[in-house]
Amino acid sequence: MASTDTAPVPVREAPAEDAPLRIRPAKDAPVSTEDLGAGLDALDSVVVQRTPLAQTLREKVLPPALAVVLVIGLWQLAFSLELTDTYKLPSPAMVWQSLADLWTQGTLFSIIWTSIWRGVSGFLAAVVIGTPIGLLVARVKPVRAAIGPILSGLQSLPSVAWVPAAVIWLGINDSAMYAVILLGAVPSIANGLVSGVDQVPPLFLRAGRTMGATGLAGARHVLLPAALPGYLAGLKQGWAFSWRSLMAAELIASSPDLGLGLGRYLENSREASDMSGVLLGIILILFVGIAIDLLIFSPLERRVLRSRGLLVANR
Amino acid sequence: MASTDTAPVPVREAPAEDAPLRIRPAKDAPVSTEDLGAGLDALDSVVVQRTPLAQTLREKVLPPALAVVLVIGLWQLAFSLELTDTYKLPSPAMVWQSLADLWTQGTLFSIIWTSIWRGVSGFLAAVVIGTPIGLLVARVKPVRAAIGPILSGLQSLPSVAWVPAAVIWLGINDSAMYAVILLGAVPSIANGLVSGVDQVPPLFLRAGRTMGATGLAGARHVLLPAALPGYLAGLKQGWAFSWRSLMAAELIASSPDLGLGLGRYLENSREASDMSGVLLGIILILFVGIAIDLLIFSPLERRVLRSRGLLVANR
Amino acid sequence: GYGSKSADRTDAAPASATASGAKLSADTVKIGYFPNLTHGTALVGIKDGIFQKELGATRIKTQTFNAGPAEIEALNAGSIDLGWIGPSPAINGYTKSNGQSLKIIGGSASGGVKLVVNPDRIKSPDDLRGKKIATPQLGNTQDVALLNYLAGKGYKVDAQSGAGDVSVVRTDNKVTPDAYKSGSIDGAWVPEPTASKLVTLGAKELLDEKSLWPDGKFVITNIIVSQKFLKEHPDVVEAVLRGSVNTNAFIKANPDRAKADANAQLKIDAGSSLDPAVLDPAWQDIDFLDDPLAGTLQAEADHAVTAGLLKKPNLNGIYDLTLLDQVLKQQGRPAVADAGLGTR
Amino acid sequence: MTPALTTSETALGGEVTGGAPAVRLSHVHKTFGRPGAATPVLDDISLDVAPGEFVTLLGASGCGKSTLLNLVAGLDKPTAGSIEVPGGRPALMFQDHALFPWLTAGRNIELALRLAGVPRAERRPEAERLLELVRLGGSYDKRVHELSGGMRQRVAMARALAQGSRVLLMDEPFAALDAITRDVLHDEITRIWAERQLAVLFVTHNVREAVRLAQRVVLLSSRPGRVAREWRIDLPQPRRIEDTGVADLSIEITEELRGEIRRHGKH
Amino acid sequence: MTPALTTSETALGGEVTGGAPAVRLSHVHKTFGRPGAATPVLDDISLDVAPGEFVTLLGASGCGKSTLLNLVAGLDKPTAGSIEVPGGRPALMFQDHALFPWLTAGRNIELALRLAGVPRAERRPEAERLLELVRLGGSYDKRVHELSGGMRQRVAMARALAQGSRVLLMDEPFAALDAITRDVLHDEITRIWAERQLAVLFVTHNVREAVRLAQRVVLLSSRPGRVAREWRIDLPQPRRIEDTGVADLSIEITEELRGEIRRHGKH
Ligand SMILES: Nc1ncnc2c1ncn2[C@@H]1O[C@H](COP(=O)(O)OP(=O)(O)OP(=O)(O)O)[C@@H](O)[C@H]1O
Ligand SMILES: Nc1ncnc2c1ncn2[C@@H]1O[C@H](COP(=O)(O)OP(=O)(O)OP(=O)(O)O)[C@@H](O)[C@H]1O
Ligand SMILES: [Mg+2]
Ligand SMILES: [Mg+2]
Repeated sequence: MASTDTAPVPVREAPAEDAPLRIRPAKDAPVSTEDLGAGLDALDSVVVQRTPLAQTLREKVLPPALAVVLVIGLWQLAFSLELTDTYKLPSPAMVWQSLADLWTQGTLFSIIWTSIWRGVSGFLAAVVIGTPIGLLVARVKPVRAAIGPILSGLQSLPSVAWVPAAVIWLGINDSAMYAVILLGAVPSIANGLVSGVDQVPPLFLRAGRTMGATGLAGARHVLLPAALPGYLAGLKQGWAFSWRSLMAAELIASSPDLGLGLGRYLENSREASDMSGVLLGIILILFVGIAIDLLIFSPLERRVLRSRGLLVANR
Repeated sequence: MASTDTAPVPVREAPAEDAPLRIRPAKDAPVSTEDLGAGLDALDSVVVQRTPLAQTLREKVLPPALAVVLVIGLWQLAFSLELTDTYKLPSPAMVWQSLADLWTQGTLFSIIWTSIWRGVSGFLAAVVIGTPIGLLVARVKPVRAAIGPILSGLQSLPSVAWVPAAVIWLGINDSAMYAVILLGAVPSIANGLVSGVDQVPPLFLRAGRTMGATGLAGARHVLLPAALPGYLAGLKQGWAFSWRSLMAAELIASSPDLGLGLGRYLENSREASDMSGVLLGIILILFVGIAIDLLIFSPLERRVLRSRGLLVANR
Repeated sequence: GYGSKSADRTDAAPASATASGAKLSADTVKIGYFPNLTHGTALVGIKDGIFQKELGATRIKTQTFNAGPAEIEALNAGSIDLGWIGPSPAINGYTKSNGQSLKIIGGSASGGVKLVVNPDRIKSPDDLRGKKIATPQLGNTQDVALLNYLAGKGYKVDAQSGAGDVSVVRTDNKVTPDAYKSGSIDGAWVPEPTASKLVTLGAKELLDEKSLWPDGKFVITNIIVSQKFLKEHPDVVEAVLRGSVNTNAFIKANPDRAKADANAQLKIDAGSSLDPAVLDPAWQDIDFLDDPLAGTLQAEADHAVTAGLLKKPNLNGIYDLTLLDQVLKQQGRPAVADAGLGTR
Repeated sequence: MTPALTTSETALGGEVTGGAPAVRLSHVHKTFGRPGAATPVLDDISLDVAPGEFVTLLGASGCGKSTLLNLVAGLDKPTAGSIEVPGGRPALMFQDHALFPWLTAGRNIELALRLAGVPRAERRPEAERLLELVRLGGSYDKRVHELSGGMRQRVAMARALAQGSRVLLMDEPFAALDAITRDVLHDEITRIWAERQLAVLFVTHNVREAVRLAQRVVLLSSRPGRVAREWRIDLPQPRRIEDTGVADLSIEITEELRGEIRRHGKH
Repeated sequence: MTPALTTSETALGGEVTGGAPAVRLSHVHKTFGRPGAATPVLDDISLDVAPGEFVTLLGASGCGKSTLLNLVAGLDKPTAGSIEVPGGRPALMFQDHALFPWLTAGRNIELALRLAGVPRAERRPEAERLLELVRLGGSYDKRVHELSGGMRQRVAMARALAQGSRVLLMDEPFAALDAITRDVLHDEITRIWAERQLAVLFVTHNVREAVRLAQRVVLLSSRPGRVAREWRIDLPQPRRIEDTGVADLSIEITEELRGEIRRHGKH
């Protein structure tokens, strides 16, 4: 029999660093956060439990709260040490004062809302347009060859470049803003979907085909759900592009018709050399970005990943 | 035996739309590009062949060339039909003239090169910074809770928002530009890596762990390669962010020290209400974006996907 | 062939190339300005080497900006020492830093602001009701002037949002011609050369802001300096001021040559020069003078307060005209007024 | 439970003398790789499966059985030769289960039913009946990653059955099952095959299983894959895997297989 | 080739009376799911594997065999009870091969060698030797997606062997192999086990295979998984799968298994 002439397998000692394994129940093994190595290994228990409130607070709320406190602390410290002039770096209290001003003027929510409304509706439109484009580019070879690179090129074109064209063709109005948002977000969403589709294991597509999921049915039942994690990542980036493009679009002009959005508020503060207004603008934009992520994308992502069994052992 | 009491399986006719299958060799079956359904189904032969030059030309070069010719044709047509005033829409020839001007002035390459150099070096720095951040966020739970949403928030903060801060803190120089690029690209790259890591099948991580690939070795030998397709998609978006942020950064100021980049050229043309200059700027930026995609990201992506067997049946 | 016309680029920077003579207290002076006709003093003075002549071996580093806030930020960051700038960013920069960041040390230009309108839609100031008029930005000099003018004509406008009997659309000067072309605005209260550009697009001048001011003079461009630089290198500042005074004299004496030089410098700084149809009327409309017209600055600030765009600013000490007066005195000219806002 | 009588008069070599076959492979060649470094996998395979015929495919690991099924399912194209499946799209049960991880076990089956045109109201009960059939009643809501290896294979089998095709291709469907569960499923698949008059092409490494189920056993040689031999199994159904007839024939076929594999050396 | 004599004096119930075991599970419970909808999978499993002992694990599909191996490998944590593996990290061969698709077959093995601390120069020849061992010499440069199901399993086995651990956990390693290749690998695994004095915990559905290889066969019940019975196999090595001793014991164990599975109804 052939096997008898194979070379003998050398006996090797197990590497010395192998400490004896001693596995205890999950609850006895808190995740150490102290070093990167341990962190990278950190393994969840597969036991998915309805986590008690205290734990949720400790694990979900505490770290970001700590991060915020840390940043504000450092900022206050830099201010107190007078590292630089007040007009270059206002104190947290001064920024708070700017916020209070907006609050008492009653404009705070309308500023935020104006931008969010535009950003979200522009983003949704971009999803509706970008998804079929992405699907076509991903699956139809000549389309991919023809417009795939153009999509990537468009993505790297700054939104401000579109402003003159948008104004000339559409005027100073909401359509110009939406045009700028779409030109920013559509390529990003389409590209996200393309890369999601590219990563779909061919086995799923083959399985779908043998089940008769071809053409649009295949796209709907197999391709899109299979590409969902990558697509979601693309949507997240697409949202970032929408939001950033919106900020650029809001710089075009402020007019009574358009209302005052966050981007405009930032620009107005900048024009008034009002650093605390500028910082407040940055913080508000950041805040909206974080809120959208926490309220929409993170839960969505967690649901998708968890339902595929990707979440459990992965984090 | 238990099976006898299971319900009988109803006999069903195969659905009527099932045409008889008749499978012929690959070469007899050209891919139809005529309808979406067929396109979505288009299946490559698994036979990977060194494609002859003529075919490469036909499949790779022809479609984008056609797309370009089509766009220019439509543009010229719109111009010829005088759909709008010349100053709103200059003719292709006028844009060509602007290009020729840059050529004869000898500034064309320096303009492009200035931007590419900054964009690429900023992007590389962003990769070096963003990768470990992404790894930490993806794998260390408290870090994820603390800075994950902040990363997403940062990503949706427009680059122009950083410009005042960057200028005040760093002055008008290359560091301010790089700061703006990094703030734009690092979160995007880190987020791309995070979503790539999230999609890694846990089986690979478990296999890695049983082989002793833990901590940094695990990251290097298992996590990063497994997350590579998603990471690459993140890098591509990160490049788009770098490039766009650079364009914003170039608007800060112009000075002989900083050199004239594409963003500045675009802005100058815009300032001068020189529509052909604006269009030329857009086209050049697009051109660079497309070139980077075609020369760097596409081949990289194809290599990664092909080596995993993802490419073949997927397109 | 490639670069065959690049010759005009090499002789484009004589200013920095010919630095010679005695060095002042600083090796270099970093000057900021806009590549814009209202900054004509800087354009011409740099193009013709007039500043360089006064500075001797101290080299000039120039930096151009598109917007006032960016220039103020650069000044605060120490990226420029000295710059040409409009009155409203100067006021903002001064007041928002509680008087610590900058000083106005001289004037540069007056005039060059017009209300131009679409003649099909607006024939007289009475037609403004319900129309859209653009200004460059919320709370800047032209914005305040328009609001003040409209209030004077009895129109009611909410200063913050721009809504009211007349819609005030704040739009970047770069975008204004595009907006006009697309019909998004019916007119604009803008400085040159935007006003002249609009005229080439078919707009008509309805009003020259000069007509609203005593003597037809109001400040449009100042020279500012960072207080730190002023304290450390007064000799350099004085040299620049002398250059500015000489340049203004040169412009007055050779308007056509100066116009051509300014346009040439525009080509260098912004990559393109202005069309004669825009350049000629615009240039003619701007007065280059050394007087910062301090009285008009105060008046503009007061107008802004009236419009509700500014809390009563404390402009005391915004001017430091000692060096300018010294230069003028050397040339046998009278000192300029600081309207009580000078350094005590 | 009576076995369906096959109507095929298949002779050795797979020629059908009367009636249209359910699957016909004529002189199929399949080569992977670039022209320079090509690996021929299948070499001149001609094989017919008659309607209602149960054929099992045996062969060494890596000889090309899965490749053959992929070709019949239309997932790959042959390098030469032609394949005809007049009855329409065959159902294929993959070697790697290929369940969709974004659906639960039950929903995976329902998707197949939906794509086969089953009305919405019937899908859920039908899916539950199929799960019951593979002894997974109650696992409707389980996610794929919550199933054991053998459970996944059984869900995949239920999904293949849900497609209602006339031709059923199965790639080692019972490899991960314990002997007892496998026996049960043998009975079920035999019953369904007879009831629905299916044409089945069934890959296995278990020679007894092949003999237990099939009307015809086809042995593929390896490197390149050719039809090495065929056996008609005339044992009466219902058979049991422990039957002596099954055992005897298995020993004969195993001997042949052993020779086939030995001939090709140690690879 | 002489069989290694095991030093364990394992009695039924898995108690070791002398010497440290290579693997010790004490009262291990494992439950999946949320407290409300919990599925108990393993229930009070106590099992020792002595150094150099070859134990096979039998049980119905879905009874918790893979779960048990995962626990021993440290990939999951038990809900209660403790697991000790004093000899360090065990090598685990997964049921789903788990090869890295971004590496070739050979490189997959080399990665295991590298992580086990083998010097660079020795890796390539060693990987080739291991591929040769699983009858895949010449497949060094093949990508995972270019391998057949059985070939993947064999590469996975080579990778597990490359880790050089003292404890080897194998989850249905030969399920996708034809009988002949399997026989060859039985011989190889027996040889390596004896040579390296490995402790092996081996899951299979093939009762004959279990008896052919093991010194002890452990039968798990299902729902929840408990140790139902154990058999010491005292047949002399080298055994053959066709040996009558093996066959007889297999029939006995299959009977038991059948009873075990029947007891738990049709699920
Ligand atoms: N995509 C591919 N590229 C290159 N070679 C391939 C590819 N797919 C399969 N092969 C090769 O074709 C041969 C047959 O593979 P196939 O999967 O059909 O074997 P099999 O008979 O199903 O084996 P097993 O019983 O192990 O599943 C193998 O040698 C394999 O390496
Ligand atoms: N992650 C999980 N979440 C919930 N249930 C799970 C999970 N993993 C396994 N199970 C359940 O645990 C039981 C045992 O699974 P396991 O994979 O250990 O079975 P097995 O004995 O290996 O079966 P097979 O022989 O089919 O591979 C199954 O009922 C399965 O549904
Ligand atoms: Mg196979
Ligand atoms: Mg298992």
